[in-house]
Amino acid sequence: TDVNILTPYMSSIPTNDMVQAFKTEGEARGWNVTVIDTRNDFAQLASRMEDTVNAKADAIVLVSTTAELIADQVALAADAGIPVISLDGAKAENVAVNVTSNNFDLGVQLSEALFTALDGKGNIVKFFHSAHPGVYQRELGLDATLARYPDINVIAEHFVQVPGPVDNGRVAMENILRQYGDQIDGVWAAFDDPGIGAELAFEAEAPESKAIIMGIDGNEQAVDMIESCTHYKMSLRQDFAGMAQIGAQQLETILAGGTAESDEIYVAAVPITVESLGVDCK
Amino acid sequence: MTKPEPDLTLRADHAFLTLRGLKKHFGGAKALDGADLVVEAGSVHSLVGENGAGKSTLIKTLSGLIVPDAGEILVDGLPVTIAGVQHAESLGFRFIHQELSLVPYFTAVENAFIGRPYPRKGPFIDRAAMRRTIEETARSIAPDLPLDIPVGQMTTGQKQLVEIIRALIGAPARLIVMDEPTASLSDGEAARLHEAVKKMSDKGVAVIFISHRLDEVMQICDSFTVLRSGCTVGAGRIAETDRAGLVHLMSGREEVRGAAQMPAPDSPVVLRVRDVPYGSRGTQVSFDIRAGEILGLYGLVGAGRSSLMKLIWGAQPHAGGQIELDGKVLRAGRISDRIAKGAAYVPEDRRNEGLITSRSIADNLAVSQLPKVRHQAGMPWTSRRKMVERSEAVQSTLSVKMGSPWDGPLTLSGGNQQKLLFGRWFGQATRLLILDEPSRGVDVGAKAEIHALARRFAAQGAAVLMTTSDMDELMALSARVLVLASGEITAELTGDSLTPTRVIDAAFQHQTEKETQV
Amino acid sequence: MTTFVRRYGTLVALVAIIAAFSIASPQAFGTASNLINITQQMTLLAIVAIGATVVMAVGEFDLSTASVVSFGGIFSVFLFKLGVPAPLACLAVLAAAGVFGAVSGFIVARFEVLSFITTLAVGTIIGGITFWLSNGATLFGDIPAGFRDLARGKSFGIPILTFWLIGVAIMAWLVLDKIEIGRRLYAIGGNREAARLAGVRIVSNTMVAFIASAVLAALVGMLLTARIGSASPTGGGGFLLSAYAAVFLGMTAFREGEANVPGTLVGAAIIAVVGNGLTILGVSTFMQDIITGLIILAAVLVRRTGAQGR
Amino acid sequence: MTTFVRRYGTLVALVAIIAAFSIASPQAFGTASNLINITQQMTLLAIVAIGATVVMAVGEFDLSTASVVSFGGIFSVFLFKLGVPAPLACLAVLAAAGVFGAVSGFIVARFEVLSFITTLAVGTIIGGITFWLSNGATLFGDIPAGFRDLARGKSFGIPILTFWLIGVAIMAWLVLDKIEIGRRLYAIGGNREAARLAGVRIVSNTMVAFIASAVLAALVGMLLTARIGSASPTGGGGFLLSAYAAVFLGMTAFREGEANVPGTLVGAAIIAVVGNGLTILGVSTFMQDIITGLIILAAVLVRRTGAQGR
Ligand SMILES: Nc1ncnc2c1ncn2[C@@H]1O[C@H](COP(=O)(O)OP(=O)(O)OP(=O)(O)O)[C@@H](O)[C@H]1O
Ligand SMILES: Nc1ncnc2c1ncn2[C@@H]1O[C@H](COP(=O)(O)OP(=O)(O)OP(=O)(O)O)[C@@H](O)[C@H]1O
Ligand SMILES: O[C@@H]1[C@@H](O)[C@@H](O)CO[C@H]1O
Ligand SMILES: [Mg+2]
Ligand SMILES: [Mg+2]
Repeated sequence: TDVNILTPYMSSIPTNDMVQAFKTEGEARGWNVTVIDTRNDFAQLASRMEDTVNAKADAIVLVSTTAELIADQVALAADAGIPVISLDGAKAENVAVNVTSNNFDLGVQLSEALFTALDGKGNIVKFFHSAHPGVYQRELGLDATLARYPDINVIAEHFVQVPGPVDNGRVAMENILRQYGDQIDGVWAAFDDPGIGAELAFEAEAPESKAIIMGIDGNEQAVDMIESCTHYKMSLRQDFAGMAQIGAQQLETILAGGTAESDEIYVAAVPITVESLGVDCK
Repeated sequence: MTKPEPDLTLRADHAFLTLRGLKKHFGGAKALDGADLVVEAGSVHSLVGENGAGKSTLIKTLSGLIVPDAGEILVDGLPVTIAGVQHAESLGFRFIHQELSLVPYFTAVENAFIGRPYPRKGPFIDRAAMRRTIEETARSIAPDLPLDIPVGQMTTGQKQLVEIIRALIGAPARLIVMDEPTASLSDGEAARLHEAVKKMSDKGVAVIFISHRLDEVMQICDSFTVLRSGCTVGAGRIAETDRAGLVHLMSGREEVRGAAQMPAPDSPVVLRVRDVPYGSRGTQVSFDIRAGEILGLYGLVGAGRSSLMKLIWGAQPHAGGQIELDGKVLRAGRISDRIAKGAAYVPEDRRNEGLITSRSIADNLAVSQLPKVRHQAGMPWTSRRKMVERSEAVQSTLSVKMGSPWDGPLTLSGGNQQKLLFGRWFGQATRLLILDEPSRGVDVGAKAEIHALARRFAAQGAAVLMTTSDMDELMALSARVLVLASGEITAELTGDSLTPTRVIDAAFQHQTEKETQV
Repeated sequence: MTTFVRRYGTLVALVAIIAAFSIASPQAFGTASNLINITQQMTLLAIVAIGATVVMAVGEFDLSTASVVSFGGIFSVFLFKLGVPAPLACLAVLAAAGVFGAVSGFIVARFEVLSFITTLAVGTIIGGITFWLSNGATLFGDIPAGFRDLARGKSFGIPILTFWLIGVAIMAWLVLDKIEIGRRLYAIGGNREAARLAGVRIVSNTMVAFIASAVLAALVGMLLTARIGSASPTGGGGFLLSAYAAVFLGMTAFREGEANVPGTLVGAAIIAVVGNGLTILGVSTFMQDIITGLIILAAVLVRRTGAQGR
Repeated sequence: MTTFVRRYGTLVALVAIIAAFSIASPQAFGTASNLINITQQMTLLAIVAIGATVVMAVGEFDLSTASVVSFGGIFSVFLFKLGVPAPLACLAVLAAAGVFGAVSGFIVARFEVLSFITTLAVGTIIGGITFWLSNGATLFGDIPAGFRDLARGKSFGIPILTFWLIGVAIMAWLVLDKIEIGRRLYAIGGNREAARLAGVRIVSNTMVAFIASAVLAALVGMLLTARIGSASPTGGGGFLLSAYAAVFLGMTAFREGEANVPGTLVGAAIIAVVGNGLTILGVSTFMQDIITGLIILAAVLVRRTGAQGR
């Protein structure tokens, strides 16, 4: 059984984790899993999707992308009778099932945690990347939550450059620190990379600052920072292994002639904090 | 050395350098087809021949740039295979190649040391020592040459001087090969080069001197070799031949020389230049050229002749005054306007300002006259057939030695490249012809053709404005001459007052003034 | 024979690559339908590359290409969301791109600023405008079906996109090789000073080249949006280097050292065929990269073998 | 005065930009500590750009730079994870990069293949190798503290990274401007044919330039990893265009048309200062792009105003 994984974001840590986890799951089931990464290029993603259909793969797994962005090519697969599922994507026509954490909810969860830690008031810096549809949903989650916290202020925001998000976040944070220094109470990072950069900036430029950083992904380096009692206080870990596992199970059912449980399955995210890691930072 | 020896090849055993039976072909074209050359130590040996005869190819075999297909090279009687440029250098050979090859961003000093061992202070280049080394040579060859500006900002003549200086400095040479070193020098600079050549040969250095200026060949060379179609057709001592003899050996024909003519007194003014500010001091120039007249511009290297011609051509906008062609005002800085009104221009630096070397010969000939090679008038489609016809017309009128019109211009010899620049204006009703060093590097035969051509244009009622560094050419074509010095017109000579001496005096006038002031 | 390989080496390489993949995968790669599909897959890249070819004919680079592709997609969807009818929106997009190209061309030719830095700066500005129009987000929805049909579906069994490629390629080839302006552009690219002294107008002709490049890039932005049904503010990012790769591959293909339309098509085809073939063979991403790089090197070197050493 | 502006225009532009930001934000921008910090922020970009300067001195491009930066980071962490001691690992990384550079330089000079396509192909291959080493993932952990100290902390109040910049810049400046090899490289870049006629060895000298560029890019990859504590297989992607922007800005800065180290530093400084200043002023991303583009245009045009029109 030939299963092709297609993604435009292989170099991002969560995507990569998920791809590797799915590969393991698939190989355990005796599938021949091939991974194709198109490096942020959606035109190529469309082409590679067509090639996969032409090569008569038995199933297609889209990772970290919304199938709507290449709806025609997904339809092509459907016409050829090739099942398509997506991980970390969105519900879409011709996609049998999308297994994901709810990105909007992730955004809300992150915002709530940060604002609560700040006692509902203070100045935050926002790192975002709206070009990525999933990450953009988190931003919308932030906006929705902000509406409920009138005393939280976004005093600075930065659109994170990809590739190179860590260093880009670091340089931006250094510069924002110059302007706002002690006024900064929190950092909201739509994904961990710029949050890590922000922590590096605090370490170098304002180690005494009381600001706290929170992000999403459960990126290893971020977890390490939380564990080391830095400004980094929380990261929401998406359960990528879980998503991969559920995705593989669903696909197995479909390949056996069955149907998916539902067209969208949410996998809950787990907050990683000082407490959950069991370290004492006092 | 009491009895003159007519055939030097017989004395090859005395020679420092002997080339025997060299052959080299490029595709179907035979550039060398059994060429022989014998050069004695300390002699100045002239290599002459028509354009495309194979002179440059021959010397490239000496520099290791070209590997001959057959034949042998003997140095001090021993056969050598010249493996490359550095090998040639280590044999004590120095070269001034025909086409200027300098790095435009480098100064004269920096250019002179490319490929040479640099003087050093510790690990670092010693720029002061570099400058000292070249200053000496520069003083004797070209005292006015600016040594510290990028050569890209120099005139063609100045660049030529840099090439010469470059070949003369450094470790003592055994052989200096000069491929048309004086092509863009005026008589003053050329005379200084001649002295330098003399000094070298006195020191025992052999010189191979390639030139189409036969007068200077007669004047400074000891012996000669004539190439025709890649083959040596004669050699001997200069003292035993004369100009006509050389010309005959080169081409099998006699030389035709015409005389300059004044236009009819009632012929109308074609080009009128009025109060155009010009030169570093912004002095204004005004002059007229009448139909049928060939006005000569003369000056030393860097006097500003080319700049003035470019100004008239519209290559730079002029800040004031007026230029009229046939009574119509020319738009400042608009070349296409001039072409539309029947003006034509031949630049002096064919490699950098003339030829588009990446395009074919046919394209080079069509570029200024694209509407003339349309399939059909009014439609912008270009006809390849018409481009070929145009090339063939130019080829036969100017006797250009070339292969296919779709070859690149660099497959032609230097002189034939020069003819292409003329061909560009074929088929145009020319009213004004601007010629900057029109016969730079062309052989006597072709020079006569070019002169005939210029006269033909004039006879048809065009005005011709010409710059030349070659006094013979000036006298042959122009009955009226403007002399420029440091960007100013210092004399207008015509009739009886137009003699080579007066011209040169006027060209130097400014310099002597400057010197007396100091 | 060697002369033939030297002269048409890159074309020979393309044929060899197609043959090799066809043998390796006769059912999936070597079918008519797959080969036709490749022509559709290469269309967007090839059109961008043709624009780059025109700019390279005048001896310049246009690095704003990627930004203009993104801009083309975003601006069209932006206009659709405002309710502008599709034909009008398309014209507006092309016109705006033309203005960007004209600005770059003017600065390059009139002030003799290096095109590399000029178009990088102009591209940065266009990128900013694109982000501003889209708020940084990927836009979808509100794209009229008629617009989407510009890039999907087939006619007589041939994908619509392939027709675009054929049309643009023929146009560009006629312009560069058959009509006067092409000769002027190549003259400028060959020796700008000589062309100027021969009466070729540098400023206006250079502007034409940059306008062509920008308009084609914007067209690709719209076709991309029509093809995938959405527009991302960074959607054009992948085109820049591959487009120039196609042009440079093509420069070694036919006419030595001159960017030319047939050569660019061969270059784009090599890139597209290799991507398609390796995916069909199921080669992993990193191996695809390594093999692609090696194939490109081989394609340009095959031209060189036998060329005289120095 | 006009001559001064024309001659040092780009430098004047840098000073003007710094002055303007200092007035707009005296407390945050115009402080000694911020200005010192900018030198650290520009270090990585500037070192890559210096490598690009060396390659441009021979008149070529090196588009593999971004891949080599990524490779440098990934390969070093890969070696750390294998337990290779840091100094040895660093040497291995630089040596591997040197080999890549030598291959590019050899192909470019010996077979006269355009550097653009050669380095694009070699860069693609390096990208594949990098993905293979990292499995496509960002590598974290096992990075020795001593290695990390190469790029963090300060000494005498000056960031360590700044010392790297100073060291590399002085070295490169000496090599290009003060010793013989520099003259040879510039001769090749200025007129390759003339250099060849004069007996300059084209192949070996060109290889030296590409090796220098690759080694510096790999060094930046390692410094980046040391600075952020992890390595991503695409981490170098952002450097390519900005590095060349710095070089081209610098080419208009001092010596007309020649890539040169002091000019490149001015170019990199302009890019860094504008980024720093605009972020401090809280200008939104898209406006930052637009303003950055305009400032770069202004910086190159200031050189040109008054230059003779054509
Ligand atoms: N690279 C080349 N490719 C093809 N043909 C060439 C090449 N170089 C020279 N030739 C041909 O070889 C012949 C000899 O050329 P060469 O340059 O040696 O002549 P020349 O005697 O130096 O002429 P001139 O006085 O015009 O400089 C010419 O017919 C020329 O067209
Ligand atoms: N591109 C340039 N940039 C700066 N200065 C120049 C440039 N070209 C020429 N000059 C200077 O302008 C003056 C006049 O140059 P021009 O070319 O008109 O002289 P010329 O009389 O034609 O000399 P030549 O016989 O050497 O060709 C010279 O002093 C020269 O140094
Ligand atoms: O979901 C992840 C995000 O968290 C971010 O890391 C970018 O890639 C996406 O796939
Ligand atoms: Mg010659
Ligand atoms: Mg002159």
